Parts: sequence; structure tokens; C-alpha cells
Amino acid sequence: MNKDLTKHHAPGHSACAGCAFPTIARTVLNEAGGPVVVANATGCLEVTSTLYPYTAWKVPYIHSAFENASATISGVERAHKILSQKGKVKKETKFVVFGGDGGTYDIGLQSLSGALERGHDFLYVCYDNGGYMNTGNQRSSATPYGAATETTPTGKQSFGKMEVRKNLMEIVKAHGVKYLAQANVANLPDLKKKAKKAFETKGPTFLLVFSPCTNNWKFPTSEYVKIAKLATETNFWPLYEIENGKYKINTAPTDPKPVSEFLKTQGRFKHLFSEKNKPVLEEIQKMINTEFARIAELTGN
Amino acid sequence: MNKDLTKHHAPGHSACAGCAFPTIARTVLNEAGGPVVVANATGCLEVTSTLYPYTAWKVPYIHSAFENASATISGVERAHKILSQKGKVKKETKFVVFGGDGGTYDIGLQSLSGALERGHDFLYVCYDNGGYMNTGNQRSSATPYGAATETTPTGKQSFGKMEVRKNLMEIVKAHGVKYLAQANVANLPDLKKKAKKAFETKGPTFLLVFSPCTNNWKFPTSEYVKIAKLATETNFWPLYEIENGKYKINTAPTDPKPVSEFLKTQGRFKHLFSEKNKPVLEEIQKMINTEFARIAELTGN
Amino acid sequence: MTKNTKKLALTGAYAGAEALKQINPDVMAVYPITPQTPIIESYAKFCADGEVETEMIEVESEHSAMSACVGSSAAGARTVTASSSQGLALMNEVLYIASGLRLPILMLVSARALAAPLNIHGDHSDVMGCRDSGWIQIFCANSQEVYDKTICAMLLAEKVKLPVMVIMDGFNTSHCVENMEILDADAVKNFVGEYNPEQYLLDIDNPITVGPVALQNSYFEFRRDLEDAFENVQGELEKIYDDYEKISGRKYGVVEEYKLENADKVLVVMGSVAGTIKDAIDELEKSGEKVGLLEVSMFRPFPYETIKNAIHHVSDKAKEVIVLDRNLTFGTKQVLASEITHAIKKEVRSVVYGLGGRDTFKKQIIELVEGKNETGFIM
Amino acid sequence: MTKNTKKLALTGAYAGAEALKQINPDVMAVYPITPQTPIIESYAKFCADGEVETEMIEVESEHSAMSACVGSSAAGARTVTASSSQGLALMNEVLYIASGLRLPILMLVSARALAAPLNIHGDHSDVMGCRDSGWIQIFCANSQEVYDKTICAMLLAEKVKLPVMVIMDGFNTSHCVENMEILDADAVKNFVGEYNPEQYLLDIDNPITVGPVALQNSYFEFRRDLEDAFENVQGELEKIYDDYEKISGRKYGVVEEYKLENADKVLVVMGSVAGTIKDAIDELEKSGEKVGLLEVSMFRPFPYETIKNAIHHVSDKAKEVIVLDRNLTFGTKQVLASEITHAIKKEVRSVVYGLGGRDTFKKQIIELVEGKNETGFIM
Amino acid sequence: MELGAIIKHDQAKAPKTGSWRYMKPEVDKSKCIGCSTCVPYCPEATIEIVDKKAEIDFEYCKGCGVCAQVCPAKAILMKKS
Amino acid sequence: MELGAIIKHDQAKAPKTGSWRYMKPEVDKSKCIGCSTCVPYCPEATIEIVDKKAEIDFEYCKGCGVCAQVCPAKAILMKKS
Amino acid sequence: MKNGKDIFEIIFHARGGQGAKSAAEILAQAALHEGKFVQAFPSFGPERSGAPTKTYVRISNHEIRTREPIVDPDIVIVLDETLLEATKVTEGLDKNEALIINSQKPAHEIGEMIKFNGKIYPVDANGISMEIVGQPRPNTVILGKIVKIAEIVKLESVVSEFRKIFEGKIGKENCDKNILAIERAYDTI
Amino acid sequence: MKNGKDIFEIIFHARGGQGAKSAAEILAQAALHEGKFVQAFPSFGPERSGAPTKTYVRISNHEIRTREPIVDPDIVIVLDETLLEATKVTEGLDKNEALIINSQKPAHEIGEMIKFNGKIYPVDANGISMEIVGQPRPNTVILGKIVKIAEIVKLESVVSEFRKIFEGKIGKENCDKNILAIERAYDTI
Ligand SMILES: Cc1ncc(C[n+]2csc(CCOP(=O)(O)OP(=O)(O)O)c2C)c(N)n1
Ligand SMILES: Cc1ncc(C[n+]2csc(CCOP(=O)(O)OP(=O)(O)O)c2C)c(N)n1
Ligand code: SF4
Ligand code: SF4
Ligand code: SF4
Ligand code: SF4
Ligand code: SF4
Ligand code: SF4
Ligand SMILES: [Mg+2]
Ligand SMILES: [Mg+2]
Repeated sequence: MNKDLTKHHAPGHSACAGCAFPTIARTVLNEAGGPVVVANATGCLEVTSTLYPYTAWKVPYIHSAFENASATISGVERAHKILSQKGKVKKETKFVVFGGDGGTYDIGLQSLSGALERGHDFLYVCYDNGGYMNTGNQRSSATPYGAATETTPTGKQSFGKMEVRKNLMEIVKAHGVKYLAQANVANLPDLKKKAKKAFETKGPTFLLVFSPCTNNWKFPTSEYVKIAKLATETNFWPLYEIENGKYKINTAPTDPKPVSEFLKTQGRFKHLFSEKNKPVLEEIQKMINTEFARIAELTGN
Repeated sequence: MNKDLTKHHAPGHSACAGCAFPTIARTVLNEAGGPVVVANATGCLEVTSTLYPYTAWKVPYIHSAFENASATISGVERAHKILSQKGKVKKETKFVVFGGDGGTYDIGLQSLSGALERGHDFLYVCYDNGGYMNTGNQRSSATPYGAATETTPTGKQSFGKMEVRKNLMEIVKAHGVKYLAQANVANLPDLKKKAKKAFETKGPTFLLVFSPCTNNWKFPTSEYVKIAKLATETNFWPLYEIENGKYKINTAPTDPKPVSEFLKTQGRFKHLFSEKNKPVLEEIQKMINTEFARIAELTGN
Repeated sequence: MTKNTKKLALTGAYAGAEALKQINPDVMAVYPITPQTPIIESYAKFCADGEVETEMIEVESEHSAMSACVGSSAAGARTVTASSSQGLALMNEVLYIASGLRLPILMLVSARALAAPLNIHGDHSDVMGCRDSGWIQIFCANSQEVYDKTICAMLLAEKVKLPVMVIMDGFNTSHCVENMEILDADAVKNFVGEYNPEQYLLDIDNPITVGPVALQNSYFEFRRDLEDAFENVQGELEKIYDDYEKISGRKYGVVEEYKLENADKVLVVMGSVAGTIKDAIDELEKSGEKVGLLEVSMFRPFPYETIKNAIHHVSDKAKEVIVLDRNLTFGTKQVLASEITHAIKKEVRSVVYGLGGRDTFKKQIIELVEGKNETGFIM
Repeated sequence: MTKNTKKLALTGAYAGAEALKQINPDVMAVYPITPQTPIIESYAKFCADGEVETEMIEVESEHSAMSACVGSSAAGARTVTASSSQGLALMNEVLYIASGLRLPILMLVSARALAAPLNIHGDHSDVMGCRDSGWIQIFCANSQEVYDKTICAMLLAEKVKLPVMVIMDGFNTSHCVENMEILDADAVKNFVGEYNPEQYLLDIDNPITVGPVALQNSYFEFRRDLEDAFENVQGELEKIYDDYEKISGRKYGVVEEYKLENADKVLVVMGSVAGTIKDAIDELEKSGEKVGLLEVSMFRPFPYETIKNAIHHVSDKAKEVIVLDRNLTFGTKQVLASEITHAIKKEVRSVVYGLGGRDTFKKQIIELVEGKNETGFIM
Repeated sequence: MELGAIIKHDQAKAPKTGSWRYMKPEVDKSKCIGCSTCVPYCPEATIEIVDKKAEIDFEYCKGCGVCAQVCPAKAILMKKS
Repeated sequence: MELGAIIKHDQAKAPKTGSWRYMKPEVDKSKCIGCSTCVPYCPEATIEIVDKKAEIDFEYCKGCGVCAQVCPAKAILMKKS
Repeated sequence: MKNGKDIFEIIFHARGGQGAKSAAEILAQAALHEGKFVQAFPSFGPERSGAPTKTYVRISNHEIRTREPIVDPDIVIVLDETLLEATKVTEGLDKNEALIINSQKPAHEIGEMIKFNGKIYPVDANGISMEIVGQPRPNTVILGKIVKIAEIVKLESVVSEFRKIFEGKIGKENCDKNILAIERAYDTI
Repeated sequence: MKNGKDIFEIIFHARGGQGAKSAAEILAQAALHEGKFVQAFPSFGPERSGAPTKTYVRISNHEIRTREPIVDPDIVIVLDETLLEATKVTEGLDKNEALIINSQKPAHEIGEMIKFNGKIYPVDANGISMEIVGQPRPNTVILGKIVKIAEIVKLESVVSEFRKIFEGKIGKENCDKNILAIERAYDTI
């Protein structure tokens, strides 16, 4: 096993062959540059890494429930603060939460919002695989428009999920968070830079990281990097950051591919390529153009 | 009693003498222009209007818990949709939630976020009195910076609340809500216009209404209108709306008064006028200038 | 009996979904959790295909799922949901509200262990954790029962104006394909009828206030009303079961008995382990041990009298009444054992089994009955 | 005994806050709810004035309050909180997690009724609703007990590695000013000592994983461990009470007795109504009725043996054991009545009183004992 | 008791919050210009314009003094009741 | 059992996820240019560069094929194991 | 205690926000200070500014165990005479027991109004506090009168408790003024 | 049923995602169709693509009541020969009982490898399905072999169940191909 890569999260975990999030978790933690404590919401990452009697985590780690990772880290962080003041703990320590999109956009949003408002010094990393994967692929509010999931199946009266994704970046930004960024597992140098910046910023910070799911997006186990790349190449998943309220697009395709290039790689979008669903496909392309234009405009360029 | 004003919410309620929210509730409901169902989060409005065996509500009304008013109205609204489809209910109906700031910014935020995301057709009205008043004035994330509450008391090591207010307008806006506005009980024509617009907009809409609390802000029972006016005259509480993402300031003082004019009317800010807390006072003025400038810039003017 | 019944092999979860489909409720508000997911996934598919006329609200947490159910039911819609484990615990507060408001919400529960540590498998911790929330609780042993009791429970809820949980063992029942029979859709439709509440929010011309504040002068009275409502449940359920027999040919009671008449020992259980126990009883019979089984199906309200009558001839002379709880309470008696003690006014042997999905084997039951396991646990 | 005790008149809420101040915990995570607010408000003032070294986390819901406590306690900090009613119900899920993780969190509860309908007043519905969540539960009858038991409970929690609720009756105790005595700050400081857990998250060099997934192969064992931990609680608590007597002069037990020795009848209760009952007992004595009182202080784990021993001489011959529950469960036996039945293996007379803040008068107790109220309710 | 504590509005059951009143608003009809300013701000909705003059329903008026405060004509005086 | 189910990392207790493997990645050392592209993307962190060549730890490699997919030199071939 | 009574029971009638709770508490603390057993609690409800409220105080030479609300008071205090209309303040008061009321009206007039023929002690607590403190503080001022009538605690105990609780909060000067007002109420007939 | 057995117990070994569950279900439905009693359930766990899994099937002439996992199977199916290394697939199998395995290897070689001297029936389910369907669908293909060996249900029942479940999902043409593959597996020796 690779020593450098397994200082925090080691193999022996039971994530699906070809899952993206192990890469995200260890890449982020590697940038902590010192002691770090992890809190984790219930979800694929948690379940696959802590199956008794084995834990994949080599750093202090806590899982409490699905919806309360931010509140949990709040307790840890304040404990650290006061125990440091009292001289009972000595080391400066970073605090990270990993939550899936379900545990962040949906059931854990309030807990996150509260922690942001209180201003705890921690980094929240949402690995976004667009659905409740641990429970077998139900919709979350991060599920893309048009995607088929088990609770937004296609059918005679349905083309998959009919609501647009919640804009979590904007919601987090609205909390006055000093540094937040959207990243992609396919672009590790960018992810590293962002993680580092986040760790270096005092107070709450936030990363939203694209994390393909081979099992439920329905693509071969070998493809997560390729598909994740396509997400950014089609502007489905722009890479940008917001620092002290200022937007910056980190890298963008000069000539973005049509979003269908991305969609067609995955079983969850298969139905969109029927004649009937052509308008949906067009709608999606439009949404993506609009959202990218919106971000671009905000960069002031 | 005044017939026109008591079509929805009648006297006999037990709000403190001189409380602002009855005015808000009935003014908003009067703009529904037809059948309307109210859901209400636990809080002063709820507790004072439904003391068994008397209910002040002349329209269908439901209170379930503190944190779930938006989820509750989601159920009501969808019930209406399907029962209409099935021909079991006939009348077009509007749906309104009233929640205090605690029930909206804090414990009810997730429920609100979910309902916004799902796109229910309802109006959420947050009457913001900057704290948990029903339980005797504890801090909420809407409590202004520097305000003394029972859980952010002044003391040897404290000048009151040390965190800035959560920016709920921005958070709601981030959900892609088509119409949202900040209003003030002191400006009823403006509130009416906004309520009307909100009711006329399909899908979720949102109003954040300034609602002074005589009891806990500590001012005489006769002063709510004057104090609320001052809030807008000092730019402490700008009146603006966001329609399809576009910001508009409705009325703004040409020559805003210093915020201290507003603060000094209330016991909760009394301590800020000590020598020691001068910097806090200055800080507050700065924050207000910044926030107003931010909004003004967004109007594109 | 209705014709056109269909023999199928379904899991408990699908059987429950099928029953819901035939009930065709107005609103279903849900949040996914293992092992409840196949119920809501099947239902989502019914919706997507237009096979039902139901608004499905996919909310952002179980707290909101039950809250939306409260809103929907109060609004006048026939309302159902499904949950499990952490989800049931998260909606705890709202469970009490649903019953306090007397809302006839139907919930399928795929019963599962509670964290910490996290465990996704079957046991009864979750439903035992909310046994005092004012909900009727009905246990099922297999897919057939899930289907049948779901249909009957909808009717019961609306009749007695109380919310009902229909409980299947997570995985053991929810995920086990087995033989069962479903009724003709029309038969079920007729059986459950239309839901027409007397008072509801959407009756705009008769505005009501739901969920007021009731202080020292009235809260006590409302609680007593709720307790009174529970008094009628058994009678109403038995009537519904009688009527259901007429269309299904299957007869249920608030308890089920197996070889109780001549038994020297009695085993008392709830849920899916009953099947394995029956096999064990048959085997024990061969070796001369006369053991009977009492399955408690309706757990809330608890049918003390019925149980006393069912086993007093045994318990009076019996060497042992052995009560199996699939739940472990701390620092107190086990739940079912405690109830049975009250019913028969005698001590019982209390045994805990199956926590967190631990399998229970026939062999273990036999050992237990034969006195070879005195630990109080089947592990 | 320590010197420098101070005689004060404090409400239960302030008494609890005072005890917390002297404990000086590292972290307190809270969310306000009536009638718990004076506890946290006083503590906030202590913080604002620098009288304590405590990080107070004012979270956005009770679910988060308990979650932050879990984080803080797992991190290695001495951790406390306070709640009530809807708040307790909302944090239900996390209560189980705290005990499952064996975290010594101390929670003051100002016990209150549960909605619907909404009621802010005292009864035990909230704490009874979570009696099986793996928390130790200790009831207090007055301000003095709140103060004393809060201090002892902190020690107990850390000793047995279980979370503890110290419960006062909402309003009746929490908001009632009455005489009590507080110890010298140093005496308390010495008594509770330093908290030095063996394993904790912030021990960076010895990383641990808290809250893993335990499936069929291990979950059952962890649950049994938890049950085993409960076995030691009574012994440890009694030791702590003994030690506490040495510094306070006040002696507590897991139950308290009043005129039990020669009693013909026994009343069994928990909480603040004990005072009124003592007055009633004295009055009854004058008219020749010998009535005794058993107050159950430690409710979880339930001290069956102690109770049996305390009243068996009475219950064997007694005309009646009357058990008063300030809580109403539906479709089942009342909670305390059920426990007492198990303890003495005899039927008891079960009476429900005081729901939603309904006052209980001496006169009513006397009527009850004299057989003039057979309804099963004091209303 | 009402099923599930569901209640209906019935003004007859309303507590007469006039009993809360500590100070009493008195409209000086000679000063009142009937401008209605006070009307919508009264928390109890107790003011009506009758014959172009403000008239107060003392059954519910809590005596807060808001009306007096907002009246541009200073037509309302708060008196110890 | 561990108190409160608290556990510590112990690689010896790790399931050998190599048993999941259905296809096996084979590094063609002659083609591998040691560019490390595959290394960070391997979900199991099983690839190390040894002597400028990719080397796979088959104890944990699940055979997903990500390495082969990302390799710019097409130096990894997935074979039925 | 007065009349050799073993326990003395007081009800305060006031409006939410008028500070009956702190008056009751000062009284209780003063009694405690004198070695008495005390009990003080509000009649619990969602209290709002303006709404009528009750507060109970018991003072005794022996341990107080009961939690009953007081139904048979020895003294009733009315902090706001406007309450007389809405509330039956004399409930449980017999004619040997006393009603102390913040009012400028003479006793007989009040007695007629509320049809009570027991002892009535009006005290112009508002007037006194306006005059001396410059603000209406009837709740504390009236304590002076209670001490005088009830004879359950000494004036100096009340004064010293007042100082203990308020000096930090309102400053010495203001505190002194309040105390002066209490004393004045004690002295007025 | 074969050998006059009253109940027939099968364990499927597969990897998460290989479709053992649907194979088991088709078998169960086919048996149901023939009037049998059936039971099918997974060995529950957080299933991930690639992880070894077990699925149990019981088929009987009488009502099946037990919920025990199968410990003494009559037949074991291995959908992926790479599982042989990690899993003791022959646990509970005696030498009169059969192991059916998706493999190109001859039976004796497999027998040696896993040290099992009972009956082993290899079938190249991957090969067959690649050839006929154009995709690896060993899970359904192997059903043919099971039918042949176990004699618990008829081939036509399996085929008709397959059609019922899949024709709507994958289209008639594809469905026909799959069925052809099942039949081929049935026919191969
Ligand atoms: C209160 C509660 N509700 C539901 C669940 C079931 N559950 C566990 S993980 C999960 C989905 C996780 O989704 P996400 O956060 O996106 O993470 P992923 O599994 O996709 O990595 C669900 C629904 C739970 N554990 N707790
Ligand atoms: C789960 C839960 N936690 C706490 C409470 C107690 N509580 C009731 S209302 C309230 C504060 C309400 O504040 P806000 O929403 O701002 O409304 P306001 O009373 O200020 O009008 C609190 C803390 C509750 N009812 N339920
Ligand atoms: S289900 Fe998806 S997200 Fe979960 S472990 Fe498998 S590939 Fe990863
Ligand atoms: S406490 Fe404040 S918000 Fe509540 S009723 Fe009184 S004035 Fe209104
Ligand atoms: S005093 Fe207040 S309640 Fe009375 S009329 Fe004027 S505004 Fe209305
Ligand atoms: S505001 Fe004054 S002038 Fe205008 S209507 Fe009212 S009382 Fe009359
Ligand atoms: S096949 Fe997958 S697990 Fe194996 S080395 Fe390659 S990337 Fe890693
Ligand atoms: S990516 Fe290919 S060439 Fe680069 S190190 Fe890996 S195997 Fe070698
Ligand atoms: Mg996800
Ligand atoms: Mg508020």
C-alpha cells in the first residue's frame, strides 16, 4: 500500500471497487499539515470505513449520526479550545467534517448552518455523489435534474428527478463563510490547493467536491476519473472558489463540450436520450449555460 | 373591534400589550384575496393566539411543533393539490406559514430549505423580533450583534451577542425563490404590496418582517411603530425585495440617521452606550453601512 | 370471499407497498432509510407510472416526513408513510403530536436496531423506543401479514382516529421473498372505502384550529381522551379482522396461537421469529415436549385479557412461560416480558434474542426450551 | 463535613446552575426551552462574568445540543447540558448515541409535558419517553436535591461511563424558591475532581475511531456491555452518596422513605409531589391512618431489590400500595406502577396525577388514601 | 373535550383583554381628524372610524398606547384607568 | 468488547479486499513511464512507484481498473484473475 | 411571627412585567436571612406584559414541604389597582386577614368597590416611588408596607436583601433611593 | 422434487452487483408458479459492488416457516470463480450435494483447488452470455444449469418468469437472447 497516501485513511475499507471518495478524503486530509480530527456523517464513506472491528481511519475520527456532523464537530472544536486554555491538550489541531450530499444539502443542512453561524474553526467537505448512495440511490436535493434514482424513477409519467439541484454553494456563501470552493476529484492539484487554503483560513470553510458513484450512476468501475473530468469539461461542474465574497473560476474549458457528453456516460441519464426526453436534455443544457454564466458574471470578468 | 382587520386574526389573544406581530399577521393575510390556510411555528404568535379554549384564528390554522412549520405546510399544500385533483376540495387556496426568527433562522431552517427546494406553493412569513421571545429572550441567530439577551448577557467578559446576524434573505434567495422581500411593520403599505406580490407568485415566496418586541427589547408598550420606523431610517432594516434574482430597494432614507438613534430606544442595547463599548457601537455602524452598500450595489444602481 | 386473488412471492417490503398501492392513499411523505427503502422505492415507481393517485412528498428528513404527514392528515387527506430506526427516533417528537392531534396516519415500519454503534439490521429497538407515543402498534410475522394488516390498519386508524404502525422485522421480513396472496384491487378499494373526515383544515368554510396550547386546565383531559380512545382499539380491530376474513379467507386476531392447548410450556414472541419457533415446537413435540407459541400481534394497546385467556390454562400449571424480546432495555425488565408478567400475574422467563440482526436458529430455541441455555440471551 | 456552607433560597433551576458552576464543566451545549431556561440563563451569566471556565455552545436545536455534547464528551471534555419536553423528544435519537458511546454527559432536565396539545408545564412525559435510551435517570424532589444530586451525578457519570439525567419537576421545582444550602466551592471542586478519560479524540497521538458500524457479529455484544454497565450503577451511586454525606451532612439513597416502618399503606412517587404527600401523611396519621411514603429517586436503573426490601414488610400485609405516575401511557400499564408491581410481585393501585401542570392538593391525596377517589386519576 | 383538541374560533370564548389595561386611551373627538393612522397599528384591532372619528373597543384594548403614539393629531391621551 | 465500541486502527484487522478482485491490473513495466498518474486515483491507495515503475499491492487492490483507465502510457492491462 | 402563626401565606396579584416575582423573592430572601423557611413561586403560565399574574410566598418557622398553590392566604398584595376589576383578589381572605394595595384611594372606598369587609391597607406605592426614585417601582416600594403589616420579617432584612440583589445592577445611588422609598412605604399609615 | 426431498436449499455466492438476487428471485418465482412454497433472501449486509455476498433460496412442497440462514445447502451456486479463493463455498455441502460454478475450468481441477470431493458442475456462463447476449449475464444464464441439476423447477417456468420480469425492461429481442442463453446453459454438459 502507498505510504504517503494512507497516513489518514487506509485500504481495507469496503467502498465499491472504483469509488471516488477515498481519493477525496485522503487528498484533503493530506493538506491539513498537522493534527486533524475528522467527524463524519452517516453515508457511504462512513459505513465503508468503520466496519467493526476494522477502522480505516488513522486519525481521530467520530461518527455520531446522519444529520449532526457539524454539531458534533462544534462540540469537538470547543472542547479543544477550552482544554487548550486549561492546558490539558497541547497540540494545535484542525477539524474536518466529511458529509455526503444527503448529509449536507438535506438532513444535515441545519446543523451545518448553525455551525457556520457560530463561526467554529473547521472545514466542511461535502463529497457530492448526487444522491443517497449508502441506502441504494434515492434522490437528494443534490441529485441532478433529470437523473433517475430509485425514488425518482423514470416511468410513464416521469423523466426522473423534476426539481433542480439546490445551490449549496450559494447557501453556504450566504453565511458569510470566508473561503469556499467547488472542486472535483478528477482535478487533484486544484483540490489540494483548495483544501490547503481552507485549512489556512480561520473560521468555517467549505468544499463541495464532485464524487462519481460507479454503483448508482451506473458506469464501469474504471471510469470515475474520466466521468468526473467530463463534468468539468462540460461545465456541469465548474471549478470555482469564493474568497471573502469574491468569485474566481479556477479552470474552465475554453470550448465546453455539450453536457450530453457527460450524461451519456451514466446509466442514470440513459432515458434522457430517448426522443420523448429531448426537451429535457435541452433544458439541462440551458440550465448549465445559465449557471455557468451566472458564476462567470460574478467573477467580474 | 375593527371588522376589516379581524377577518383572520381577532382580539382576545394574549400577545403583550403593544406587541407588533398581530399587525403583521393580519396585514399579510388580508392580501391573500381568498381562502388561506395558516401554519404556525411554536413561538409568541402561536402561544398567544391559541390558548385553549379560545383561538384568535378565523381561518384554518395548524400548529404542529417549533421546527416543522414548513414541512407541515408541505403536507397541507400537497393534500390540497391531490384532493383538488380528485375533486374532493373545490376552492383555490393560499398557504402561509408564520414563524418567528428562532423558528426560521435556527431550528426551522432545514424544514424551510426542504420546502423551498421542493417548490411548494406557499408564502413563508418570518416575523423577526431578533430572539426567542416566547421563552423569555434568548439569543437566536437573528439577534443583532451587541444585543443583550438572557443567554448573551452583558458581563465582565461580554458585551452581549458576539456573532453577527445570519443573513436569512441571502440564504433564502440562494434557493432560487422567485420573490422574497424584507419588510417592516412600520410601513404597512409596503408590507401589503409585498404580501400581495408574494401571494400572486407561483411557488414558494418569502417575507422577512421586522417586528419589535416591547417586552424583551425593553421599550415602552407604546413605541413599536416609532422604533420600527427608526430601524429603517437608520438602515438597520432596509426595505428591499428580490424578484427573479433582481434586487430592488423600495424606500431608503436619503440621509440615514446614525444607528445609535435606533439602538438607544431599547434596553437591550443600553450597555453599548458605555465608554467601554464605544468600539462595539462603531463596529455596528460600520456593519450597517457595509450591508446597505452591498444591497445597494446589487440593485445595480 | 373475493375472487381474483393472486398468488405471488413477495418480500415484506413489496407486500406492504402492494397493499399501499391498493389503498391508494392521497399523500405519502417519506425519507429513505435501510431497510425501509424498498417500500418507498416501489411506491415511487407506482407514482412514476401513474398506477396510483398519490402525492409523494420526498422530504429532507424523517422529522419533516412525519410533519408533512401531520399537515396532510390534518388537511383531510388519507396519509401514509414508512420508516425505521434512526428515522423513527428522529421523528420522535412528531409521533406524539400526530397521536395528540388524533390523526389517522398509517406508517409501515421496517424495524431495525438503534445506534450507537450503527447497525442496519433487524430488531425491535426502534419501535420499542416509541411504544408510548400514542400510536397503535401491530406486528407482522411475514409478507402475507404485512399485506393484510396494512389494509386493515388503514381502516382501523380512520375508525378510531389514531395513528397506526404496522411493523415488519427489518430484513428478516422486509427483504425475504416468500409466498403470499394479494386480493383483487377492487376488493381492497371497497374494503377501505373513501376517507371522509368530519373536520379538516381544507374545509375552508368551517375553519378549525389544529394544535392549540392547552394548559393546566385542559391538558390532562385531552390526555385522558387519548387513553379512552385506546380502549376501543381492540374491539374495532377485531371487527375489521372479521370483515377482512370475509374478503380474504384469512383470519387474524390481536394474538396468534400455535399448539397452545396442550402445551406445558409457552413461548411468547413478536415478529418474524415465530416461523422458526414453530419448526422448533414441532421438533420438540416429536421428542415429547409439549410447547406452545403465543404471538403478540397487537402490541399497543396491549391485549392483557386476551393473552391471559389464551395462556392461563397453560401458565397456571406451566413449568415456564418464556418471553422473547428482540430489544434490550437497560436497568429494567424487558418490555414484552414485563407486559406478559402483568397479563398473567406470574413471573416469566425473560430472554433477549436477535439484536442487531443476530440470526436465531431452531437449534437455539430447542436448547432454550430444554433448559440448556440459562443466560437470558440467545446470541 | 466541609465548613463554609451557605444557606440560600433558590429555585431548583438556580440550584442546578449553582451546582454546575461549582462543577465548572469544560463544555455546556444548550438550546432554550421552558422551563429549563433559567438554568442556562444563569449559566450564561456566569460565563459572561468569567465566573466559570466553560465553553458554552448555544446551538440551533436540541438535536444539535446533544450532538455537540457527544462531540465534546468524546473529545475528552467534561460536558453538561439541560433540556425539557419537546427538546428532549427532538434529541431522542442522539440520546441513544450518547449512551451507546458510553459518554458521561450530565443533563439537567426540567421535566414537562409533551405536545400535542402544547403545554409548558410540569409532568414526567418527557423523561418517561426516553427512559429506555440508556441514560441513568435520577429524580429530585426539591432545590436542595437538585443541587446535591447534580454534583453526585457528574461523578457517577464519569465513574460508570454512562450519561445521566438529573430530573426536577418543571415549574414545581425548577421555578420554586426554597431553602437550601450550598457547599463551599472548593469542597465541590475536590469532590468532583479532575476529569481524565482514558481514551478521547483529542489525544492526537492515540487516534481512536468513535461510533463505528457494528453488524450482526458484534452489535449484540455491545448492547450487553451497556446492560452490564447498568448493573454497577446503584453500587457506585451509593458509594458516591456516602462520600457526599461526609462533606455535606446530607445522606441520599436510591430511594427515600418516610414513615414507612409502621405503615399500613404505602404511597410510591417520584419528584416534587413528595412534599405535599408528607403533609398529607402527617395529617392522616392524626386521624389514625398509618401511611408511609416511598420516593423513588433513581429510576434508571430501577432498584427493584431496594424497593422490595423497603416495602415488603408493608406490602406483604399492606392493604394497598398506591403508585402515583405523573405520566400517562396509552394502552398499557402506567410506568412506575408497572415497575413497582415487578419489585414487590404484587398488584398495586395505579393512579395518574399532575399531567400538564395540574396542581395536586393535600386534600386530594387524603381522599385517595381514604378510598374516596377510585377513578385512578387525581385531576 | 374536542377531539384532538381541535377548536373553532368563537369570539364569546375570547378573554376580555380589556382587563389588562393599566392606562386607558381617550380619543379627543375634537382633535381627531379621522385620518385612520392609528387603526391598523393597534395590536388588538380595536379601533374603528365611526363618523370620521376613532372609536375604541374597550373590551379588548390593552392600553398599550400605540394609538396615542402614532396619532399625528395627538388626539389620543393615555389616562390612568 | 471495546468500551463504547471505540476502536483503533489496526491494519492487521483490515479485510483483505484483494478478494473482491474480479479483474486484475497488470503493470507492463516496459511501458510504464513512472509518471504517477495512476497513484493518487487508486481508490485503495495500493499503487506505489518503486524504481520508477508502478507497483500494486494486491492484498487490497479490488480490480476496479481505474489505474488502467487513467494511465497515459496504457501500461496497465486488466486481466481476468 | 404575627399571631404566633407557624406559617404565613401571601399572594401577590400583579401584571406581567410589574416585578411581583422580584418583590416576592426579596421577601423570601429576607425571611431566609432571619432563619425562616420560605417558599416562593409564580402561578405558572405563559406570562405576557400586562396579563394578570399571581405569585405565592410562604414563610414559616418549619420546613415547608407542600407544593400546593396558596388557596387560603394570610395576606394578599395587589400591585396594580386596575386588577381589582378583573380578578377576585380577596378569594380566600377572611375579614381578619389583610389586603395591601397599591392605590391612592382610601381603604373604605376600595372595600366598597370589591365588597370586602376585611382589613385593607392602601399605599400609594407609585406616588412614593415616582417621588423618591423618579420611576414607578411599586413592586419593591410596597415591600415596606408588607413588612409593616405582616410582621413576618424585619425591615432591615428586606433592605439588606434589596441592597444585595440590586446594588450591583442599578448602582448605589439608585439603590439608596429605592430603599428610601421602601422605608417611606413602611412608615406611611 | 429430486430425491423425494421435501425442502430444497440453495446458496448463491456472488459479488455485490452480479445479480445473484435477481437469479434467486427468478428461481423462486418459477417455483411459486409451479405451486411450490419458496423463500429467498440475501445474507444481509451493506452490500457494495465487488464484495462477496450470499443469497439463500428455499423451495418446498410445504409452507416454509423458518427464517434461519441456510447452513446445510443442497446446492451451492458460485457466480464468480474468483470467489473460491476468499470464501469457503462448500461449507455445509456433503459429497452427495452439488456445487455449480461459473467457470471454464474442468470439474476435477476445481475440486482439487478447493479440496471438495462432491459433485461439481462448471458452466461457462460468462462465455455463453457473451456469445449469445453480447454481455456478461452469468446470473441468469446459470439458472439453466441449476434447473438441470437440481430438478426443482421446470425450465419453462424459469423461462416464463424471466420473460415476465425482464421483457418490459430490456425489450423482447434482448429477452429472447437471454432466454436462449439460459437454455444453452441447461443443455451444456
Ligand atoms: C435519521 C436518519 N435517516 C436516514 C438514515 C439512512 N441513511 C443513512 S446514509 C443515507 C444516505 C446518505 O446519503 P449521502 O449523505 O449523500 O451520502 P452517500 O451515502 O451518498 O455517500 C441515509 C438515507 C439515517 N442513517 N439516519
Ligand atoms: C424542539 C423545541 N425546542 C424548544 C422549544 C421552546 N421554544 C418554544 S418557542 C421558542 C422560541 C421562539 O422564538 P421565535 O421563533 O423567534 O419566536 P418568538 O417567540 O420570538 O415570536 C422556543 C425556544 C420548543 N417548543 N420546541
Ligand atoms: S455506492 Fe457509490 S458512493 Fe457508495 S461506495 Fe459505492 S461507488 Fe462509492
Ligand atoms: S414577548 Fe415580545 S414578541 Fe412576544 S408577545 Fe410580548 S412583545 Fe410580542
Ligand atoms: S391603547 Fe393600544 S390596544 Fe388600546 S386602542 Fe390604543 S393601540 Fe389599541
Ligand atoms: S390617528 Fe389620531 S387623528 Fe387619526 S384617526 Fe386616529 S385618533 Fe383620529
Ligand atoms: S485496479 Fe483499482 S484498486 Fe487495483 S490498483 Fe488499479 S486502481 Fe487500484
Ligand atoms: S499511470 Fe501508467 S505510466 Fe504512469 S505510473 Fe501509473 S502505470 Fe506507470
Ligand atoms: Mg450522496
Ligand atoms: Mg423571535
